[in-house]
Formats: sequence, C-alpha cells, structure tokens
Amino acid sequence: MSFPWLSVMLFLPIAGALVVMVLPGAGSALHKQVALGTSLLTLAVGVALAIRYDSGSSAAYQFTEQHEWIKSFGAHYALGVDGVGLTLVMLTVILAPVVILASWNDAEGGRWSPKAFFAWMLALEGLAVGVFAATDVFLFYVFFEATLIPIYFLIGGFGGPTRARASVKFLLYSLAGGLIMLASVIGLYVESARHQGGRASGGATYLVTELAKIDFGTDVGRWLFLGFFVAFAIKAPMFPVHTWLPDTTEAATPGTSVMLVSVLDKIGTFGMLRFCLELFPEASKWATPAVVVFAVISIVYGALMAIGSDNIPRLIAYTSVSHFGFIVLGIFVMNSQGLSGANLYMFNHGLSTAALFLVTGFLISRRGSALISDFGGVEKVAPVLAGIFLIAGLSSLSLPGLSPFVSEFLVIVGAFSYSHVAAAFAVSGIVLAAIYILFMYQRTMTGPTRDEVAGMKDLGTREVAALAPVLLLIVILGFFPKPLLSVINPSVDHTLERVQKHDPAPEVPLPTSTGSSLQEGAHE
Amino acid sequence: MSTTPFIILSAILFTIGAVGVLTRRNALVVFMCVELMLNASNLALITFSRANGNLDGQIAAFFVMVVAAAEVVVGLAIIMTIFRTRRSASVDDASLLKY
Amino acid sequence: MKFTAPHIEYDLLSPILIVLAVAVLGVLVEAAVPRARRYVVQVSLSLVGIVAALVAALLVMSRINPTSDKPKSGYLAAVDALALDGPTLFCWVLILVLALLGVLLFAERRLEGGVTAFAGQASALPGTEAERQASAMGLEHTEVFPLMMFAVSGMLMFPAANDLLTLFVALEVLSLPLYLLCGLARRRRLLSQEAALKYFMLGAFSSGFFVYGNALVYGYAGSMQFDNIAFAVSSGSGSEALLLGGMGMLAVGLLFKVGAAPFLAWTPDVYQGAPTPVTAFMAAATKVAAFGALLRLFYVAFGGARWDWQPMFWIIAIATMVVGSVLALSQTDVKRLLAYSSVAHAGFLLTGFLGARSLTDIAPGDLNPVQAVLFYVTTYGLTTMAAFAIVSVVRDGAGEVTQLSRWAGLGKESPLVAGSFAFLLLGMAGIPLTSGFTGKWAVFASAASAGAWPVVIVAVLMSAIAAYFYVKIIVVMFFSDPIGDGPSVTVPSVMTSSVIAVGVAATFVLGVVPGPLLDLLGRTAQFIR
Amino acid sequence: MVNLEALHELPPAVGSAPTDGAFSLLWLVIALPALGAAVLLLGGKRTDKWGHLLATAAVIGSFVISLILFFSLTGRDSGDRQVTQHLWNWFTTGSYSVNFDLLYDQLSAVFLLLITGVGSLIHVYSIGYMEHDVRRRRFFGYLNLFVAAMLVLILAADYVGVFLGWEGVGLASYLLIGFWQHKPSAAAAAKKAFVINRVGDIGLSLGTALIFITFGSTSFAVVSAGSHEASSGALTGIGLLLLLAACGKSAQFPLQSWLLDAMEGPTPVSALIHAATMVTAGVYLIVRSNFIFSLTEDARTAVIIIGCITLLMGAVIGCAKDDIKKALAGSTMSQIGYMVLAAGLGPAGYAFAIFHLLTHGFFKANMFLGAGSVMHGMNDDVNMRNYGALRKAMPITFATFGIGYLAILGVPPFAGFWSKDKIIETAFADNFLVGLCALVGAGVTAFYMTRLMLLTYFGEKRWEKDVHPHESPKVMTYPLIALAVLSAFGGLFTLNSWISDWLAPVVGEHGEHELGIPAIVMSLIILVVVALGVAVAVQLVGKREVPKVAPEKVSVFTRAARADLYGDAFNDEVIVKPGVAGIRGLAVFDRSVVDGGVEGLATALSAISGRFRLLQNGFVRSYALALLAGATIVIFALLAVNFG
Repeated sequence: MSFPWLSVMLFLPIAGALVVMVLPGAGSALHKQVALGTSLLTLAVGVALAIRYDSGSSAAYQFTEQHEWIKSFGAHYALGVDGVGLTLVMLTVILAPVVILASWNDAEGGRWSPKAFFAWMLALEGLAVGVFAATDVFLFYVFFEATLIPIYFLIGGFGGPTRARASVKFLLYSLAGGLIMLASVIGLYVESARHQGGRASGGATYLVTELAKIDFGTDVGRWLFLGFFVAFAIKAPMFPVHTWLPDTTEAATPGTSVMLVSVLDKIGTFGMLRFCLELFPEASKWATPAVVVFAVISIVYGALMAIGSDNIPRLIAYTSVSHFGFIVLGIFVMNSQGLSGANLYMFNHGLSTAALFLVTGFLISRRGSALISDFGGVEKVAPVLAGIFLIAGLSSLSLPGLSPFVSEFLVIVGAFSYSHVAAAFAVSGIVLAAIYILFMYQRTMTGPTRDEVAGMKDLGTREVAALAPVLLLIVILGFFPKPLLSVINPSVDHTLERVQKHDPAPEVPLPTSTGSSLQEGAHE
Repeated sequence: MSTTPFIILSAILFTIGAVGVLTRRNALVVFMCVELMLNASNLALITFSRANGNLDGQIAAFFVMVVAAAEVVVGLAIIMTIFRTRRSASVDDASLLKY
Repeated sequence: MKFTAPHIEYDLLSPILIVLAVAVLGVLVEAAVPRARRYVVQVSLSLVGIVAALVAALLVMSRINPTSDKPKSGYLAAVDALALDGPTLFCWVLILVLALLGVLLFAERRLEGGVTAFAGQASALPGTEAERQASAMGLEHTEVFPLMMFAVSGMLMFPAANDLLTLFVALEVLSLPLYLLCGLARRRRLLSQEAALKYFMLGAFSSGFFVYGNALVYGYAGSMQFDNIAFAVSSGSGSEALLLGGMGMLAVGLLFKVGAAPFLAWTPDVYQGAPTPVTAFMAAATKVAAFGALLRLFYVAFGGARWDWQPMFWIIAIATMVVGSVLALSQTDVKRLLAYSSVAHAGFLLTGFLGARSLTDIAPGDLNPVQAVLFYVTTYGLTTMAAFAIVSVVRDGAGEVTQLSRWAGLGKESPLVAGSFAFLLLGMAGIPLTSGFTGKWAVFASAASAGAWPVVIVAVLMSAIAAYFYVKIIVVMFFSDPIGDGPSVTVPSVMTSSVIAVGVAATFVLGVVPGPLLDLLGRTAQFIR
Repeated sequence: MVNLEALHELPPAVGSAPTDGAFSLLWLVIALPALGAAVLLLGGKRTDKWGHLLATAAVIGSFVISLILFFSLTGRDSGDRQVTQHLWNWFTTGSYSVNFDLLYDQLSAVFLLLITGVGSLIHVYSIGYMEHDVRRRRFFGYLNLFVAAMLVLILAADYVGVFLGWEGVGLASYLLIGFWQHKPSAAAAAKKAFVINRVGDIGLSLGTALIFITFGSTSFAVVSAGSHEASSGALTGIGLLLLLAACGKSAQFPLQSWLLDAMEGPTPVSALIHAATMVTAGVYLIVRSNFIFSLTEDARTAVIIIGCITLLMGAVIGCAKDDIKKALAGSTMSQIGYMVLAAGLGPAGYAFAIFHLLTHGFFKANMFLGAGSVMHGMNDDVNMRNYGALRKAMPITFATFGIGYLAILGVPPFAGFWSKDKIIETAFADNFLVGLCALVGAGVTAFYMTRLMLLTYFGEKRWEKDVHPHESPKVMTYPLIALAVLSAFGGLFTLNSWISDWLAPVVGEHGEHELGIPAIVMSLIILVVVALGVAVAVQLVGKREVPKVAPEKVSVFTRAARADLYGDAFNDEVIVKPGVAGIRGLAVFDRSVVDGGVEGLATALSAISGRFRLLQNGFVRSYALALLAGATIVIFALLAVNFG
C-alpha cells in the first residue's frame, strides 16, 4: 500500500474547508490566506503526482487505492488515474488557487460571510478531484452528485440578482440527469450481480475494471448507455439540454463560473469517455451517428447564440456549449486524432475559459454591468486588461500558437476522417468563434472611450498574478503540448482498443524511408 | 347445510355498514356503521369457523368484540370533545384541515 | 373439554412486557402521584422502561447471534402467535430507539415556556375561561406518556405477529392511543381535535376492512396461522376468490397505516393537525411497524401467491410515489409538505417491497428486499423524526410557524437549525453522502433485481420531482429575504436538541458508512416460517 | 482525372537534408523578431524610448542572416539546395505526428529576402512615419510579431506549421489594421479582415485534414513524395480547399472585400502587409503546393478563373477610387490576381508568379510608402481630389513613386515589365481567353495608375487651406529610394531566366510553352495596350478640371466600381442581414422552445399539483369514499388479474 496520493489531494482541500469554516470571524484576510494556502498545497501534491506518473506503464490506472466500502452494494472506495483522469485532476488543482486568488474580494456583499465562499470553493475542489479519480462507478456517482451541493450554494449565496432561480435551475437539471443515471447505475448492479458467476468474490461489484469485463448484451447495454449518456449530456452541456448553463453563469460570480464550466462540466465529457465508451463500447458505436449530429448542432448552435447575446457571461456560456460540442465530437468519432484532441481540448478549454471568465469578471465588476453594450473604448484606459482579454479571447477562438488550437485542429482532423460532412459543419465553428470573440472585443474595448468607463482602473497586481499562470500555460502548451499528449495518448490507445476501432489507413501508404523528420517525431 | 347464505348476509351487512359510513353525517351514526362492519366480519368468522370445524374463528370473533368495545371508548371520547367544542356531531363540520 | 395453559416465553417477550408494564404503571401514576410531580415521574418512568426494553430486545437479538455468518433464524413464541426472527428484532430495536426519541420530544417543555406541547386540559373547551385557567395553572396531560407506551407495545407486537388475529389486535393497540394523542395539542386545538376525529373515523373504517379480510382468509385457509395460510396457498386448496378478496382487504388495512395511495387521504390532515411531537413519533414509528407487518404478511403468508399480488403492488407503489411527489409540489405548509413527502417515501418503500422474489433467486452476496426495506425505513424514520423536531422549534408568538413563506431568511436567523434542516432535506431528496441516497439505492436496486424496471424508472423520475420541493424549502430558508419579522428559533432544551442531533448524525453516518447496518440486515433479514 | 502530361514529368519532391553550418542559424531568423515583439509587448512603458530601434534592429538582423543563408545556399549545387531544420515535435497522436520543422529551399530563400528586406526598409520608414504616435512602441511590437509570423509561414515544413504562420500574420494584420482603435471604422475593418480570413481558414484546416487523410502526414516531404499516388479526387479536393484559403489571405474573389477596408491601418502596414508580403501568402501556398496542383487540372482551372476575375475586379475598382490608398489597394488585388493566374498555369507559371510577386513587392511597397509620404505632407488627407501638383512640393517622393509607376505599368526595363510580360505570354500560350483578360487588365492598370499620378502630382493645386506639403524626413525617403532602385532593376532576376532555373528544383521545370507569335511581338502588343490606357487616362483626367467632390452623375459602371463592385453590399444582403435575423430568431427559439419546454414542464406539474390538491377537500366522508373506492379497485384488480 503506497502513499495515498489521490486521497490526500481529495481530503486536503476538504479539511482546509473545515478549517476555514471553524476559524472565527466572518472572513478576514486569514480565511482567504488559509484557503489559498490549502489550494496551493494541493497543487504542490498534484505536481508531485504528475511527476511520478509513469506514462509508459501498461497499468490501466496508477496511484490506485482500493478499499471495500459498502459490501452489499458492491461499492468500493477505489481511486486511480489514467492519462485523462490525471490531466483533469491537474486542471482542477491548477485552477483552484487561481480562482481563489482572483475571487479575493468577490465574496464581499454576498449573502453570507466570505469565509463560506472559500470553504465551499475548497470543498468543491476536493470533490472534483474525487470525481476524476474515482474508479468505482458508485463512488463516481456519489462524488458526481456531491459536487452539486457546493456549487449550488456558491451560486445561490454569492451570485447576482437572479441567483436563487439560477441555482435551483442548475441543481434540478443536474439532479434530473443524475437520477436518470442512477437508474443505469442500479442497472449495472443488477447486471454485475447476474454475471458474478465467474468472479471469486461473491456479490456484485462496481469496480470499472471488473465491469468492463462484463458483456451486457446489446439491449441492456444500450439502455444503460443511454442512462449514463443523458446525464453526461446535461452536464456537458449539449444542445438541447444546455439552457441551464447561460442562466447560471449569468448569475454566478466569475470564480464560481470558472469552477463550474472549466472543471465540473468536464465531468460530462470525462464520463462519456470513462463510462460510456469504456463500459458500453457496442452501444457507444450504435449511438455514434446520433451523438455526432447533436455535437455538431451544439457547435454551431452555441456559436450562433454566443454571437447573439449581449450579456458577457451568457456569451461565454454559449461559447462553451460550442466547445463542448467539439469535445463530444472528438470523443465519438473514435479515432486517435479525435480522442486525443478531445482530451486535450478538455484541459485547454478549461484554461481558456477560465481566463476569459476571470478577465471579463474583473471588467464587469469595475463597470457594474455585464452588458457588452455598456462598454466601449476600454482599451484606452485599461490596456493591460484589454490585452489579456484579447489573448483569452484568441485562445477561445483557438488561434494557432495558443493551446486550444492543437486540440481543435486534431478534433477537426479526426472528425474529417469520420465524416467529411460533420467536419465541414464543425469547422464553420471557427469562423463563428472569430465573430463572437472579436465582436465582443470590438464593442467593449475599441472605439471612443465611453464616460462610464473613463475612470476605470487597469488590472492590479493580484489580478494579473491570478491570470498570469493561466495565460503562460496557454502559450506554452500551444507550442509544446507534448507533456499532456504523452500521458493522454496511452489512455486513448486503450480506449480505441476497448471500442475495437483502428485509425483508417491513409490513401497513400506512409513512406518508411522518406520524411525522416516524421520518424524523429514519432520516436520522441 | 351450506355456509354461502351466511357469507352473503355478512357481505350485505358489511356493505350496508360501509355505505352508511359514507352517507351519514352524524359522527355517532357513522361510528355505528363501522361497528356494523365489524359485526359483519364476526358473522363471517363464525360461519367459517363452523365450516372449517375449528374454534379459531369464534375466538377471533370474541377478540373483535373486545377491540370494538375499546374502539367505542376511544371513539366516543374524541367525538365528545368535538361535539362540545362545535356544538354539533356532524363530521362535515370538521373540515378545517384541507388541500 | 380441557384447556392446557399456553406456554409463554417471558424472556423472549420481555421487551413487549416491559413496555406494557410501564404503560400500566403510568396509568397508576396518574391516579396516585400528585399532579406537580407527575411529569417527572412519568418521563423518567417511560425513559427507564424504554431503555430497559431496548436492552431486553438487544439481549433477545444477541441470542440469534446476528454477528455470526450463519445466524439462527429465530424463535416462535407465545404458542406461535409471535415470530421473533431477524426482521422482528430489528424492528423492535428501531421502534424502541424511535420511541426513546419520541419520549424526549413529548417531554420537551422549554418551547412552550415550561409546559409540554399537550393540552392543559383536553376537556376544557378551546377559547374558554376553563382553558385559560388550565394553561394559567400550567396544567398538562401527562397521560400522553402511558398512551404512547401502549402504542409502542402495539408497534412491537405488529411486526412480530405470526397470525392474523394477533396482527389485528396489535393494529388496534397501536392505533387507538395514537388517535387520542392526535387530539391533545395545546395550541390550534380545533385542528388537533379534527385531526383526531378524521384519523379515528378512517382508521376504524379501514380496520373494518382488515377484519373482514381476516375472516375471508380464515375461510380460505381454515387457520389464522401464517404458516398454515402459506401451506394452503401453496397447495392451492380452497376458493381463490376468498383468498384474493381477503388478501385485498388485509392489504387495505395495512396500506392505510402506511399511508399509501389511494388510502393516504388522512395523512396530510392528521400530520398537520396533530401536535408536532406526536406527528414525529407517528410518522417514524408507525411506518416501521406497518412495513414490518406488511413484509411478514405478504412474504410469509402470501409469499406463494406472489404472482397474484405483485401487479397490484406495482400500481400502488407507482400511484403512491406520483401522488406524494406531485401533490407536495404545491404545498405551502411545512408539516403538510413533510406529510406528502412521507407519502412519497412510502411509495419508495413499496418499491423496495416489490423486490420480492423466490429465495433461490437471491444469491448469498445479493441485496434482499427485506434488508433493503428495513434499511430504508431506518434511514427514513430517523431523518423524519429530526425534521419534525426542527419544525417544532421554529416558532413565533402564536406557537409553531408552519407556513413555508414565513421560513424565509431562516438561514441568516439561525444558520445551525436551518443548516441541519437543509441537510435533512437533502437526505430526503436522496443526495449522496446522506442516508437518503443509500436507502433509495437499496430499495431501487431491490426492485430492479426483481425486474420491476417500470417502477424503478417512475421512482427515479419522482425523486427528481421530489427534489424540487425539498430544494424549494432550502431556497426559501437561505436565498430569500425574510418577510416582515421572520420567525425566530426558540432554543429548545437538551431533549429536542439531542433528537435533532441524533437524526442529523444518523443521516450522515448511514450515508457514509451504511455497510455495517446493511451487512447486519443482510445476515438476519430472513423470516422464520 | 490526373493530367497526363504532368505524369510524365512528376513534380519534384521536397527533400530534407538536415541543417549544418550556416543553416543551423535558420531558427534565429524567426527568433529575432519574435523576441523583439515579446520584449516590446510585455516590456510595457519601460521600452518606449528605444523600442522602435530594437524592433528595427531585430528585423535587420534577420535580414543579414537571410543574406548569409542565401549565399551559402547559392554556394551549394542546385541538387541539394533544400535543408530542413528540425526544432521539436509539436504533437503526435496515433500515427500522426507534426513537427516544428523549418524548410529552407530556393523558394523560401527568395521569400526570406523579400520579407526581411522590405520589412527592414519599412521598419526604418515607420520610425519617421509613426514618430508622433504615442503608441509607437506597440506599433513596432506588432510589426515584429508580423515579421516573425510571416517567416514561420514561409519556413514551415508542414502544412500545420504554415497554418500557424498563416493565422499569426492574420492576427498581426488584425492588430495593425485596428491600430488606431479609437476609430470605430478601423476596429470594424480589423474585425472584418480577420473574420473573412477565417472563412479562408476553413479551406486551410479542411485542406490540411484532407491531406492527412490522404497521405497520413502533413509534412511537405511526405506529401510531395506521395502526391502522384493519390487519387485525382483527393488532389482536386485538396487543391480547391487550399485555393479557398488563398482567396482569403490574398483577397481574391469572392473573399476580396476586406482588403480595401484594411487601408484603415497606418500606411507602412498597408505597404508591408497588404501589398508586399502577407497578401501574397496565398500565392506562396499555391506555389508551395505545386506537387498537388501540378497533378490536378481541375483545381488549376479554378485557380486561373479566380485569378482572372480578381485581376479585372481589382483594376476596375482601382479606376474609381479617389482615396489614394484604396486605389493602390485595388491595384494590389489586381496584381495578385496576376500572380494567382500565373500560379494556376502550373509548372509553366509558378516561377513567374513568384517573380511577379517579388517585383510587385518592390514597386507596390515603394508606391504605398510614397503615398504615405504624400499623406504625411498633406496632414493625413487621403483624398486625391485634394492633391495635385505635388511633384514640386515633394520631389523625392515623386521621383520614387514615378519609378514605381513605370514598373507597374510594365514599361521596359523596369521590373514590372519582365514579370508581367512573362505572365501574359504564358497566359496566352495556355488559353487565348485567359491571355486576353491579362492583357485587358494591363490596359486598365495603365489607366488607373496614370489617373492616380495625374491627380496626385500633376495638374494644379487643389489643397485644403493650411496644408503645406513638404518633403518627408530622410528616415522616410531613404527607404523610398532603396525600393525605387529595386523597382527599377528588379528585372535583373530574370536575366537568362535565372529565377526560373533557381526555382526549378522546387516547382519543376517550366515546360516550354510555344506562343503563336514571337515573344517580342507579344511585348509590343502589350506595350500598345498599356499606352492606350495611359492615353485614355490623360484624356479623361489630365485634360480636364478635376472637381473637388466626386461627381454624382456618373455611369453605372463608375458607380459600381466606387461601390467595390458591390462586394460588401452582396455580403450584407446575402450573409450579414439574414444572419442577424436568423440569430435573433434562434435566441427566441432558445428561450421559448428549448428552455421554455423544460420550464413549461415544471409549471405544468405545479399546475396539475395545484388542481389535484383540491381533491383533499377536508371532508372525512369523501376520504372514506376514496378509501372504499381504493379498496374496491384493489380487490377487483386482484380478482381481474386471476380470473380475467
């Protein structure tokens, strides 16, 4: 039993949350420092974890921990990460301190004391780590639902005027999805109990590794798949179950939105990979055409809605709908370009959206309005803010040289080899992206400076400090995504193996001797 | 001799009781109708006890009577309090709790 | 003809006997002890009695050593009238625990400023001089304690009953005292009396059906013993019509107690009108007893006729869940809302009850329906108890505040109370890391294992709807601002507080480490035949 | 189907000898300006004082390196004049791997010189031109960024690498067009440019995808090696997609409309990006992909058609503009049309396309800077109707501009003559109609350029008051002179067809095209047409009084030309307006249908609930009724199940 890395990353923030909660006072600097410290400590553990991760190993999961939890349910406390899990865990622990630092003063004027805000934030971080690290379906489900509570109180407690409604809408949407998934989770139990014959330990089990061995048969598999997929589609969110997202981001604080969109929504796409494809390969292939259609619709629809919206957080929410369309597309075209692209996309979208939400958050809090039409000519008074805004925006429209490009390009390539038509529609997203980002930038930042923003202060040190690491990552990973891909690729291969798909061979067979550079690349 | 007529009678009594509960307003009458239902059951019990040739049914009947008596005690107490506060024994008057 | 004195296993029946003895003593106390000291005597008497009964119950349980892998199936006592097996003993322990908490709620005196929540003088007319004097003199009905003890004894007998007659007697013994208790509220006495009347009328009516069902089944099987009935059913002798008719009528009687559709009409009115401590006790303990009995009757006696009654219960379960969840949506009174939610929970319990399948289909490791239902009823009982306890502490000048809208801003007023209530609500909604989730999982899984997929789907959808009104309460408490001067939380004495604490703790613990309890049930939840 | 004559002589493959010696400096060419940009943009105010110098130094630095590289390349024998520098592996998934490789061969060498050379001159020029702008440092940062990106574009050895540079220059152009952000028109123009370029990028990304599907890689080496094995369908598809990309970047029909608005940017930007370098990237892409285009007749035909249309459109638009920069922009469109046309002619034309690209780079940059210097003297007034008789006021500008004028007209021996003639000849050789377009284009070019000259430098003063034209400072005129020299002698490149031979290893031997008539006659015909154009211009413009405001009563053609041949109008009517309407509708749909559906469900439920709770009417007898009914149903259900 080696050192329980993941458990530490899971419980450290939660412990921190309790500490913040019991500390006296209503949210002095001390609370914030403790919160920041905890998240940084978690990040440190995460970095150590990432360094120790062996991308070469053939094991399905690493840093595994497994203890029997509820015998009669076949539930285990089982943690472990593969490439995908690792990247998302890292995303979580990277963004948490950023968000805490960025939201330093956002919690004032909230409904409750700021310390509640930071406590919930930390709790959320811990639970999110749990979701991505769980290798037991039951445990995953538990975390999946548990994450709703902190975010629910974060929205309802610290958001804008419509927060109460938004929080309820968010919770009910997610709960509905979750409960549909519960039906499938229970179905898994029944099935695994039925197929327990071969297993030595009597009774059902929820371990992904064990469940993956079961052949559910066509119909059962498809029903169970649907249960999971619907939940994840709501979470992601995909058209037509996306409407909760804009309402939520409109009401929530930027920090909350970041945790929600950049981290929690990834559970949806992560789940599709980890559970839909892993457990129900046959059903996944059966559903692919429909899913691809919905993904493409989401891409275009989200982008169009983004162009149409005047409220900045809503706009960003819709862009995410579009981006999640890309991710889902990449996952379900089921070839190594698409899958790697999608995995990479999850991480990169996390970064770029975080940057966008935070910087616009600063902008909005300065002006006291979230309407694009209330701004104009900000660039003149706040050049740094404008510059960062532009970079974040460009990363969101996946400009080459910034990290999202590689992922989006790979997804498009993957989609193209799945279906030319799908790719053709999807690629229209890149034009629309240019429109919604630059339109927003043009109307807020350029033109004559409006009086309302004339006195606006440029970003302060804290704010820049919060954003700098994210932007740095965006640029570095834009040119050198290898660290991520090297951990992602093995799990992609595993998935492909699982769904028994092979990349289509190129029309012209690859030359073996020519293109030495290519060979070099492959060997690195 | 056949038991059927007795069963049918008991069924009729039971139905009368049930319908009485539904149709009568006066709490006491309603209550009597319930008693009627219980006694219909007693009749059935005794009949079957006779048919089956064991005493369980008859013993049961005694128990039912006892229980019925106990019920009367409790019931009348409750009805009394209601009557004293409302000056009426109509069950329809007690309809504050609704929806 | 000569009678042989029946042999009674006093040691095995000690829990019931103790409780009964305490009840009788309680009556004597009323007669003998001067009014000033009755409260103390009664409370301590009942507490001691219940604890003693609890210990006795645990001792009995230890005799079938449940911790071992292959526990004894149990004993038949009092000439086979009572079956003391795993389920019975578990119900006993659970009921006694709930009763203990109930006594604590009954005995709460600080909320009403030095008197209990029960009428000073039930005979005094509401709003008259007599009543004012009664309350001025600080009178209070300490008879509630013996009454409760009687009810508890009935509840102990109910799940243990091994023949129809015992079942009937137990039913009445547990019901009659409750009818009275419902009418003894100190405030809003008109409502309270009305609740009592309705409960009594409908209860009597339903017991009429029960007895008649009794008669019919007796006619069919020629005996009231469950095992004989089971034998008759399996051998298929006798007229089906009698069996089915009887089965239906017995079901009516039991489902009435459970509060399942379409026999739930009394639930909201009675829960709302009754004194909150009584509601709490009733809602929690009655369900335990009733489901214990329901399981035994239909699994042991009518197990062979499963294919006859399962379809009916499918419909009833679905109807109950739908009615409970949907009607709760538009409720504006907390107690009433909780009543409807308890109906919904009855529906979920019935879902688990549908997991009935022949023992050969249940592999050793598997979840069996009895285990699932008993686990759920445990979680539900403790959570509900605490929830109603919290309702009883939110008050203003005129007593408890039960309009939902008046709870606005409670989260700011007293975060602790509101927080624990929110937690309990999340538990009822079935959010993971609360007992509500593990319980739901258990009953759904049990139903699914028996192939009752349509019911499971409905159950899932209804839980989603149910979540809506639980969340609505949380929104009111935390995210909306108080209207006028919001309600204040009267700090209760240690008694109510401890009830709340226990409930919250149980909700959390059973949500995080349900394993031990489930395993215990898994080993012992076998009916003796 | 694959064109047969191409199969005989397969296009040359891109080899990849690893770098050594001087060539290992290759990466530095990009790194210097990139570093400069980074320092200037991140450094903030601190770098205000010396920023522009650093930037200029950086570009000159990479120019020097380019020269070294160029000569060491000429040092080699024409066989192995292709070197690849492998920097690092960008990303690898499955069998697909993309590297940061730099390909330095004859083609990129030429471009390297053009970009760094002209780039340096324009940097120097800008020092003077932007002197009074408070954000000059930022301007130079953007310029450096552009140079770096452009170098990536032409040095990349992989289509994805090209994509990187492609978008990089797009970004730089966006930033520079919108440099004066406080001007809404500028911001709008910048956005328009970027968005329309993105439309082109659809072509590039899908093209790259298709290339990957077809060849399993996107590196020039692999693709060029395998291209002749690919199916003609795939090749045509790739060709057309790449053409779409080229249209976007090079402002070719139908994606031309952004270029004219792009003139909102500072003049040096127009000179560097929107005349000399970036806009020619499309031509580069086509020529670089010769191993694709040579094998697909259909795609090439499309290229030729696009080229013809654009060269005429541009020319016509150029005729009607009074804004000196827009007139020049129209001319740029038209000239790039020539290049595209040439590139479309296949192996016969690649070399000339590149050649014309070079010369055009010289003389058009020269003229733009000239225009800039004029505006500098005229308080940034761009309306030629307010010019006139400037030849005395600013002689150097006039002289250099004049040389550029002669060059673009194609008057021997100036640079334009050599490049343009070759294209027109080849065009005639390929197809008479195409040749005719090219020829007419030449005539029109002569007309509008003459018009521009006359309006600006001749005739009498039409200056606004308090405008005192003066010659620009040396820092601006020296670059002009340099470029003028290049425009004059740029033709030398083609001395005994050096350029063709030089590029041959990359783009293939330029197949002998036999013309019906001897070349010299052809040249004469062209000259006659040009002379005609000049004459007409002199008649219509030179001999008449020039009205201060553009006359309203003009022919429908003029009006159309003034409206950029309704390019924007078309976009507005067909794309923008319907798009806006559609999005509005979609918003409603999202609110009322998608969201409304769910919310409706909730409200419906509460309504049902509100209705049915009334059944709980409080009367105990109705409860009893319910109970009885229930009981009856239960019992009958039971009986029904078994006896039914």
